[in-house]
Amino acid sequence: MNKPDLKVEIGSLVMKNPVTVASGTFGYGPEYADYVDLDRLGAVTVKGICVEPHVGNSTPRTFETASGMLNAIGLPGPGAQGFIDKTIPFFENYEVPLIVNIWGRTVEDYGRVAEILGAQARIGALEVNVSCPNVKEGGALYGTNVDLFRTVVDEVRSKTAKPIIIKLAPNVADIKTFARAAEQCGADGLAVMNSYPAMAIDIETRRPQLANRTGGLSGPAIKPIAVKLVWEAAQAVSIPIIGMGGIYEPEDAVEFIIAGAAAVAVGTANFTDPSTAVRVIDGIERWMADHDVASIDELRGTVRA
Amino acid sequence: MNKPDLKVEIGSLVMKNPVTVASGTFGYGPEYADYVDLDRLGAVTVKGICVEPHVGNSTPRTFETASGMLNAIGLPGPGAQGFIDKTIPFFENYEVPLIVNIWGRTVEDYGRVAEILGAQARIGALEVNVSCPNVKEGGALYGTNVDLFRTVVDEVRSKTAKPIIIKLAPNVADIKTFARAAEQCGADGLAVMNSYPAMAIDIETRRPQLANRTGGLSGPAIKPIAVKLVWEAAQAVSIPIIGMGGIYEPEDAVEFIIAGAAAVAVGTANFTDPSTAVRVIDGIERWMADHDVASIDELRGTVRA
Amino acid sequence: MKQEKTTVVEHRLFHGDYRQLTLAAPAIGPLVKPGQFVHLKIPRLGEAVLRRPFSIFKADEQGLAILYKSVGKGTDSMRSLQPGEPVSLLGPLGNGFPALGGGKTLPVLVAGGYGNAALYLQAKTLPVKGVAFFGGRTAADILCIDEFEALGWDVRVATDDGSLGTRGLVTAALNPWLAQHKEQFQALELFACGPNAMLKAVGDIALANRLTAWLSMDRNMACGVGACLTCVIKRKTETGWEWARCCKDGPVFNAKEIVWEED
Amino acid sequence: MKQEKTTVVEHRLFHGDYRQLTLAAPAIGPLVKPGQFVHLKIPRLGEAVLRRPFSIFKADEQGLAILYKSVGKGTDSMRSLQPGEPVSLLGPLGNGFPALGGGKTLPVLVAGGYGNAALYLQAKTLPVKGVAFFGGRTAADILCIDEFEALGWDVRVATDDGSLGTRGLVTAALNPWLAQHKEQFQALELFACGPNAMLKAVGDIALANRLTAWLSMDRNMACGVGACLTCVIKRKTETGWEWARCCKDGPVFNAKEIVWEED
Ligand SMILES: Cc1cc2nc3c(=O)[nH]c(=O)nc-3n(C[C@H](O)[C@H](O)[C@H](O)COP(=O)(O)OP(=O)(O)OC[C@H]3O[C@@H](n4cnc5c(N)ncnc54)[C@H](O)[C@@H]3O)c2cc1C
Ligand SMILES: Cc1cc2nc3c(=O)[nH]c(=O)nc-3n(C[C@H](O)[C@H](O)[C@H](O)COP(=O)(O)OP(=O)(O)OC[C@H]3O[C@@H](n4cnc5c(N)ncnc54)[C@H](O)[C@@H]3O)c2cc1C
Ligand SMILES: Cc1cc2nc3c(=O)[nH]c(=O)nc-3n(C[C@H](O)[C@H](O)[C@H](O)COP(=O)(O)O)c2cc1C
Ligand SMILES: Cc1cc2nc3c(=O)[nH]c(=O)nc-3n(C[C@H](O)[C@H](O)[C@H](O)COP(=O)(O)O)c2cc1C
Ligand code: FES
Ligand code: FES
Repeated sequence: MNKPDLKVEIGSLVMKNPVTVASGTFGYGPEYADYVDLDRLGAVTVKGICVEPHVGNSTPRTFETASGMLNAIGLPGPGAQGFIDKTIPFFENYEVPLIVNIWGRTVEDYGRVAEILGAQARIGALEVNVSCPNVKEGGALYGTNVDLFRTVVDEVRSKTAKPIIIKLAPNVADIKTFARAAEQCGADGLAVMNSYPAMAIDIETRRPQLANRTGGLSGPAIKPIAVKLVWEAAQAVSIPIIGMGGIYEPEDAVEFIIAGAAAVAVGTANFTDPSTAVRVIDGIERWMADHDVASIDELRGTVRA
Repeated sequence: MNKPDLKVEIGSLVMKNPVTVASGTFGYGPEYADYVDLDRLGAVTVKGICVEPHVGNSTPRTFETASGMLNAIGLPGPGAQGFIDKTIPFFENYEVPLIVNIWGRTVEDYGRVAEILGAQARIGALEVNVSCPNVKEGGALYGTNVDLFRTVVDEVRSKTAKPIIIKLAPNVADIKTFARAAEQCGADGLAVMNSYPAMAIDIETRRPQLANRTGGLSGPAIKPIAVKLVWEAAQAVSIPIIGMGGIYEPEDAVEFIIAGAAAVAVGTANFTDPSTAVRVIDGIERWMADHDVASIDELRGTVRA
Repeated sequence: MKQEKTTVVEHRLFHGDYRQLTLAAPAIGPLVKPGQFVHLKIPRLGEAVLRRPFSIFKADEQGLAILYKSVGKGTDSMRSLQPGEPVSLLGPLGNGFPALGGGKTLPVLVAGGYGNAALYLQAKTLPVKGVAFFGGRTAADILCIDEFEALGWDVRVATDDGSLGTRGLVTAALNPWLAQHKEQFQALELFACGPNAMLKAVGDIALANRLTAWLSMDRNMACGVGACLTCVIKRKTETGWEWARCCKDGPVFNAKEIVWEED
Repeated sequence: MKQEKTTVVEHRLFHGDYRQLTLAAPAIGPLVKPGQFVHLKIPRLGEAVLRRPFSIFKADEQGLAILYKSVGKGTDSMRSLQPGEPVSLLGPLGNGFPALGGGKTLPVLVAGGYGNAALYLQAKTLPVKGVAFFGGRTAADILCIDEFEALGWDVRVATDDGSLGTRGLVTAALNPWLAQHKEQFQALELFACGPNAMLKAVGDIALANRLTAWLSMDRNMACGVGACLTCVIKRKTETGWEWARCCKDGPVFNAKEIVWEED
């Protein structure tokens, strides 16, 4: 058969294939440029940015666990203007769409960073992190209280015409409520899931393994949780979902798409093997060809459940 | 130093050491009796029982995942009377305390099974499963809606004087709310955590890997989630907590106790290595001796966080 | 049933895709009955929480041997097992095959895939040797012909591609033979192990002809000892059906007890 | 920096608890600068998502070698690596040691543990050979004395138990020597790698005496390439401090830049 069509659209954002990288696992872009041809990716999603520069948490910031890892980086970053000055120029040399993950301490913060970054032509979409388990302020709360959640999405929506992708918190009893709320508030897409609130303790020192005490669990360990959340969210909304959580192989990505995701993000796997994202893209294309699947739409949400 | 004291009490239930087995991973007791000296255990916790016999889900019922597994057994069982007839006599030959995990489709169900089993002298405590991810009726709902949750705990409490241990659902935004509610309703202890709602899909058939579509994730993969939930719950209540989730080594058990658990349960590890529970008991004792810890109370909740 | 830390004695290619793994298992070996299996913890597969079940091919005072084929991550990583390496086993597990029934004088074995291994001890133990029907895709899939003939069995083979014996499914060899032995049906008793479709076919034939057939079933397992209720199979009761555990109540079931599921 | 699928050429006990792993790495080998490291994916450790960083001991056109010690599950399972096995590497990573500063004529190396390996290429590359101070718990911990002497370095050893050289920390050997060479301080430049406490001591001495000291720091790493911000170290700025990434901006830092944390 002829080449399958891997194109995916999230609002006005056009990805030539459904694979991006998970925010925070790929830096700001340049860090992996030696290892990955960025223009092969459907999009590059960069580390979370807020209005002002932020220092993040003390160390240790990550800890390895069974088939996964904990992270509590705490969203350090150069702030909106710093990002524009340091990173946008780098991307002028590439064609790959740029998704910027944003967060705020207050609802106003979310609006301001969305407004500032939304005005940047080079940025293709904003991914709104309402579910960072690792910052004291706001962070997780916005992701688990549906009223606060709506205020954030409304505020961001009102401040930019760029596609906005809302990154949902996994630690809720019913993710459908949040998925629907985001759609109703005008979100162009959803990202599922963020790392899961977790903890590890050094039994000798009796101190948490992370300076922040708790952190987010990511990697293959959480994949079955992520697949279920994507499957549930996809039944609740019609806007596209970027599925993520432990994707290491093309088959993992296909599983997320069959569950209902329109696109996927490779996160922790970048640390294990920087070539994962490109390997996943090639593997999805091969799998689709082998299975006579002409387009992602034809595959998306086809789980017989 | 002299032998550390491993004794733990949950209401009137006295465990000579803090290690039990997780409900559903150890059958009704006899299945592992060839491999494990049951009287070495702090307690034996058996598979979930409801009032009437129940057939459970179709197959496949389990699926292996990265450092974990999914299960959707669906709580098949002989019913309260069947359990009394078939299993109680077996335990007359042992001294080990018996914890029976109970569940119901309705609030009344919970009350009735508590009443029937609570009247059994051989039973040391009832573990109330308000968080089974795998039964259509009630199940999870009672565990994630705090009002329904209270009605169940109240009902069970009103029907038996036996110690009741409430097994909390992990998929909530704030486990403290449920921990406090259980304590206020007169629970003698908590069990944290149940397996986490999850899913896996066979990409060739596009069918879920479990007949029930979704199931509960257990094993080392979820340990960091469980440790965090135990740590949070322990800060909210003073009643003892049985911590579980991926315990394979004595050090895992010590980590849960330092996080705030009074006792621990070995679950999925029984499948990997039936000798785990006994190995964990011996290891905890050795660790306490090596670290001059005289009692579990002295260790419990000592995390410097 | 015991948990034993065994040691790899020998690990070699056996035939076709199958490898033979021989383990020093002085505790488990002597207890083995035909048709039982062991639950094996695969070393160096840290991310796998579950053991893997394997039929016992041969067993003696010193230990036991299994035949296995790589079909996934566990059996793939088993291929790197080296002599001297420790391997944790649970076993012997399951009910195993029954002895030859009263008045039965002509045992018939039907096997495919690892079923040939699962039936070997039964073939060896049965007081009279009868006819053994082996099926497979192609010649390379047919295991243990020599071993069974050496025990005095009349081995009949069928392969899908006709590369050995009759062309077609094992039933293509079994049915004509049965047709010729109608008068001996009273004396016949079938013992079968192999792919699900083969077992169902044998079961149907047995029922249709009122023959006694013992089928060793294959279900995904977690605990392997009857505790988790993963491996259940529908078994007929007076009133309807009940769940039976393949690992504990089986893996061998009387064909007339089994309620076959669709797919 | 490259990702390369390398092959184990040799794997042997080196000295004391340390093993030497030699890898065929034609892509990475030729690019190596002294003080850089590789990020190694440990084979057959399926449950580990993170690579492990190791300083490059030796490197050439064909590949490179590392020295490692078992301290946990990753380095434990590295011990089973066999010649011919594939090993995925990222490298060469980090900034590495600078060349000898202008006007500096007396390089001084201070090393402990794997630091001896991390400093070897620097010792080889420096245009003039000076004095190398090695510290460790006991004689068995002191690596590469012969290698450094063969390069023309004056090696001074200190061990906590006095089993080799001066009894005490490496500073017990370094301090008196410095006291005798005050007049040459202008010409001195220090390069150090080893346990954190040793690096801090060397850093303090350098600051107190206005000496230039380059310290190769060890921080837990995830990505190893500057992307995840796991390995950050506080670095002085005019206004206060900023986070510097040990994997990318380091691992080698000028002692006067480092803000030492408590504990
Ligand atoms: C009673 C019994 C006896 C068996 N005897 C043999 C034998 O002698 N030789 C042989 O080669 N195989 C035998 N099998 C099948 C063997 O257990 C599977 O091939 C093996 O578990 C596959 O594991 P994997 O990790 O390679 O495959 P994966 O598909 O990666 O395994 C993933 C999960 O599925 C389970 N699984 C996959 N296929 C099967 C299967 N067919 N049966 C049961 N569980 C499965 C695994 O145990 C594991 O939990 C037997 C199975 C049973 C139930
Ligand atoms: C720049 C650099 C160079 C190094 N060079 C060498 C070398 O040449 N030889 C050598 O033996 N060791 C070296 N180390 C230390 C080595 O990386 C650790 O010993 C190793 O990661 C331990 O892994 P593990 O799985 O055995 O230990 P575990 O404690 O089981 O590892 C668990 C986690 O902690 C991390 N970790 C544990 N200890 C360290 C440590 N000291 N530094 C960084 N991460 C750690 C691991 O990477 C892993 O993510 C170096 C470290 C760094 C940062
Ligand atoms: C080190 C690290 C840093 C992360 N930083 C962010 C972040 O800044 N913003 C965000 O929304 N998610 C962040 N995440 C979450 C990931 O984007 C992703 O949602 C999660 O890791 C699950 O995917 P994975 O299992 O493939 O890693 C981070 C994850 C890791 C491991
Ligand atoms: C096969 C299986 C069956 C289970 N059945 C029950 C059950 O009947 N009732 C219950 O409360 N929990 C049940 N659980 C959950 C466990 O008791 C435990 O809470 C969970 O598995 C986490 O512990 P682990 O990671 O050590 O397995 C079951 C778990 C498994 C794996
Ligand atoms: S595998 Fe657990 S009951 Fe059969
Ligand atoms: S390890 Fe990721 S930035 Fe250094």
